[in-house]
Amino acid sequence: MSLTKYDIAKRIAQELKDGYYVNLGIGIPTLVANYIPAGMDVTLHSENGLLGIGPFPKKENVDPDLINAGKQTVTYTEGGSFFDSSLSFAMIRGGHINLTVLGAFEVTDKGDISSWKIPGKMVKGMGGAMDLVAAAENIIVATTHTDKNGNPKLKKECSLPLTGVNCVKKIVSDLAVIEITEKGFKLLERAPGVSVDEIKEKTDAPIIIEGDIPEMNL
Amino acid sequence: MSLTKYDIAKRIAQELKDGYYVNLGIGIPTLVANYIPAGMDVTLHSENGLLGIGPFPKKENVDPDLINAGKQTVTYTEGGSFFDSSLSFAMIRGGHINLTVLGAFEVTDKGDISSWKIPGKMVKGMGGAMDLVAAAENIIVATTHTDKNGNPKLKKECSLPLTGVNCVKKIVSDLAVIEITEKGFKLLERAPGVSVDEIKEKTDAPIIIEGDIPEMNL
Amino acid sequence: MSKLINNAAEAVKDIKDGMSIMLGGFGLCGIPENLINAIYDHGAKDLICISNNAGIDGFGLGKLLNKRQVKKMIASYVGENKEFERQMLSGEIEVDLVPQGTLAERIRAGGAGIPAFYVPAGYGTEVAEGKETRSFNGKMYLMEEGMTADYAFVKAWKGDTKGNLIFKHTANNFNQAMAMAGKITIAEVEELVPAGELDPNQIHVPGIFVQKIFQGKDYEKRIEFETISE
Amino acid sequence: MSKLINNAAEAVKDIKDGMSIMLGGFGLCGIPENLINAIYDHGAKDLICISNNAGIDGFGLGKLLNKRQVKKMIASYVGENKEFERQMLSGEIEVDLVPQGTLAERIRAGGAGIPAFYVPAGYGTEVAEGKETRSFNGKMYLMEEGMTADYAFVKAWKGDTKGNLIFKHTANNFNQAMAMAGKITIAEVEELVPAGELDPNQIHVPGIFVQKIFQGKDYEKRIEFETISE
Repeated sequence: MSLTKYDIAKRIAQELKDGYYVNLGIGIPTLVANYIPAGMDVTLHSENGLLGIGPFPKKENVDPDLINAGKQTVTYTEGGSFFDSSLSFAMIRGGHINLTVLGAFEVTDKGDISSWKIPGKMVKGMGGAMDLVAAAENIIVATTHTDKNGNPKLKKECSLPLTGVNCVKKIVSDLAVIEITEKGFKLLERAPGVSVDEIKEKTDAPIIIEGDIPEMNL
Repeated sequence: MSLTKYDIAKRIAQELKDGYYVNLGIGIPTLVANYIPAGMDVTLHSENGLLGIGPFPKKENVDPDLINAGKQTVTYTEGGSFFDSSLSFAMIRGGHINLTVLGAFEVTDKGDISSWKIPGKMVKGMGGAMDLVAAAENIIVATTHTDKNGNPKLKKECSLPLTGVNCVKKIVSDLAVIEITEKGFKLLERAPGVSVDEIKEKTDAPIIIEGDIPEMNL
Repeated sequence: MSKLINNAAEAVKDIKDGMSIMLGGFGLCGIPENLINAIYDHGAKDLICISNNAGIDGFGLGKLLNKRQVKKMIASYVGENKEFERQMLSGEIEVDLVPQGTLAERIRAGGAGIPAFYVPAGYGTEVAEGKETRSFNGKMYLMEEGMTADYAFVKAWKGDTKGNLIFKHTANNFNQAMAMAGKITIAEVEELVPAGELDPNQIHVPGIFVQKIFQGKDYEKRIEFETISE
Repeated sequence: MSKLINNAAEAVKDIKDGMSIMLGGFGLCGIPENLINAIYDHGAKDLICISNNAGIDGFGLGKLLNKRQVKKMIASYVGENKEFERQMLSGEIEVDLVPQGTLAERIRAGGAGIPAFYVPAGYGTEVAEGKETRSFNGKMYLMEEGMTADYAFVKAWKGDTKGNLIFKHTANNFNQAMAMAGKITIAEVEELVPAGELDPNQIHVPGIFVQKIFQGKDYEKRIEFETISE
């Protein structure tokens, strides 16, 4: 059975390590914050200038001067800090962020990603996505395995304009955990009850399968 | 009669304008601070990270965490600010400093300056001098007209390693105020009692003399 | 020489049609509300606006867009504005989309006298078209140029009469770098104090970067997405 | 994961001969005294030290020079040290002199993931030898490269257990940029407080840049030139 978006987030949270600084994109990635293991020290980075994103505020504590990169009102954690945009992206570009999680339209088996522009539709802009994918050491894409029409999102080549090349390291979809290796996609885990064949069928590129593929442990 | 170093500083202070941000080098340039006209708002910049250099502290207020670029203990003025070295040189390189005053070994009629290295002698380094001369919009050299041996310091070509090229705009020496124009040195003012001929004789490059050259008004 | 001016109208009076203006803010957070309203009233046209976002319909930069005062927009994300969308799709407005970190760095570089620098962002994408690419230590980069503007409009939390600025929380965002990059930088502040009242160790923007400052008023501080927890 | 360590000895224990170390400070102001003493005791040799200055005889970096621990020095001004002078003139130590603003920017760039950038400083001088030069808007510039180091040793006034740092007065200088550029950045602070005690708007170095932090002790804070007024 394919994962819910909450389960995708939960699985991604297993990639976190103590002491990590993490940037979570809009959508499913944001949900990862809800599954940080208790007692683990993970600091969330918001590219508009905040380290230490806290939960949404209570109604009486809403502060228009305190938002995240999705322009939502937030709070900050103890030991958090605020800074300007150029320093915020110095953290990203300089490789100081340990993990970046973001969504995608398409991902290739070379780690290319398209996520910002659909020709013919209104172009809103890339925001910080190009900076993040070009610079982060460790990029995980959180996505459904296929789009609304059932077309594979994991492919040989992106059909949409690129956000970055050779950058994605891992994909956690509703069907599988897939690593991007020098030889292409490699299946690491299956969603509970989802077969290897289903994953292969719904992926538009070869997948390396080595031995038994375990189910995710959620 | 040639000027004292105090008079050189006094003459340079006449170049200040209300609202200026000024970087004063070590030596005679530092003395300019003593002649800022009363009521004029001039802010002194120290490249180690201070805007608003105040006078030397009283003995009981000496603070090892508060020094100028010459490593002397100083104070700061009301409305002063502290910042890191990269921002300090952003002020310089970005053209935000209105006037830079520094000393020199030699200056050419093209505005080249040598001030940091004498072959065969211990090389201490350029410090911030190369950044200052390369970036400041308005650079005045404060110097004696000749060196200890009576050799001209204003020349066609520098014999010593350069600090920067085409950068000096004006020279205030103990004998003269000289502008550096596209056509070379141009005499603007004489020290009281110093003749045009003496200035010409002690300068190792042609000097443009137009009309009567007034004495400095100190 | 006093940097103090009375209000936003005085701040913008010399702005001419066709000039470039940087405007601080991220979304509607930390935008120079008074200055935007003043340039709206002033009516200057054919402006080149540099701002991370383009406001919303009828507020922030959206006001200038509605009045057709903007010829070109340089931004990283412009999606929250129907009128902007219309002008963009019809080709009435020119839009230059820049990756957010590259935009911030280009502005800082402009203020810091750095004419160009290399970044990885955008390599292999359409952002790289027409740009110089180059390898350093086995990784590919684009050359990007520093950026300055005729004016920078910034909004700070506190400021003093010397032009020193302090920001609050995420309302800093692009304001700090833009303050460095305006040929003329005008700051509006929520609280204006005499020089000497701000801690000199805590200044985000030293006054050298600010040419004019005034006490702002009537801040709306609209919120785009009010998200709350129980 | 705690960044807190007990002392300087623990901080430097993994340093190997031949590693590169950035050391904050300007003259003797804001230097990481505890860490310098610890690396002296530790004894690592053939170090590449990056610091604006080289200390004085027997204090600051001068201690490491006296013990011949430094193979190469990258600095902007090194003049206050007889033993350094001797080693430099005899060729025992390699010295790379970099204009001060270029040094600061190279360090910031290294920390910010910018591999190279252009500056005007040094154009037409021996600093430009072997470097790419290039014209932008009619002015000539040099290409300079970003710089990182195996370790950065920085000294702050206040710090918290998350690694956030605040500097005092001109003791900031190179510490802030170096904190960004160390593969491992170690901070010693005069006052260490629990996370949450420092104002989040007033942090000079956010904790993300700092891997280890400890409470320093016995600060001498020597003054090179005590100048006083009556």
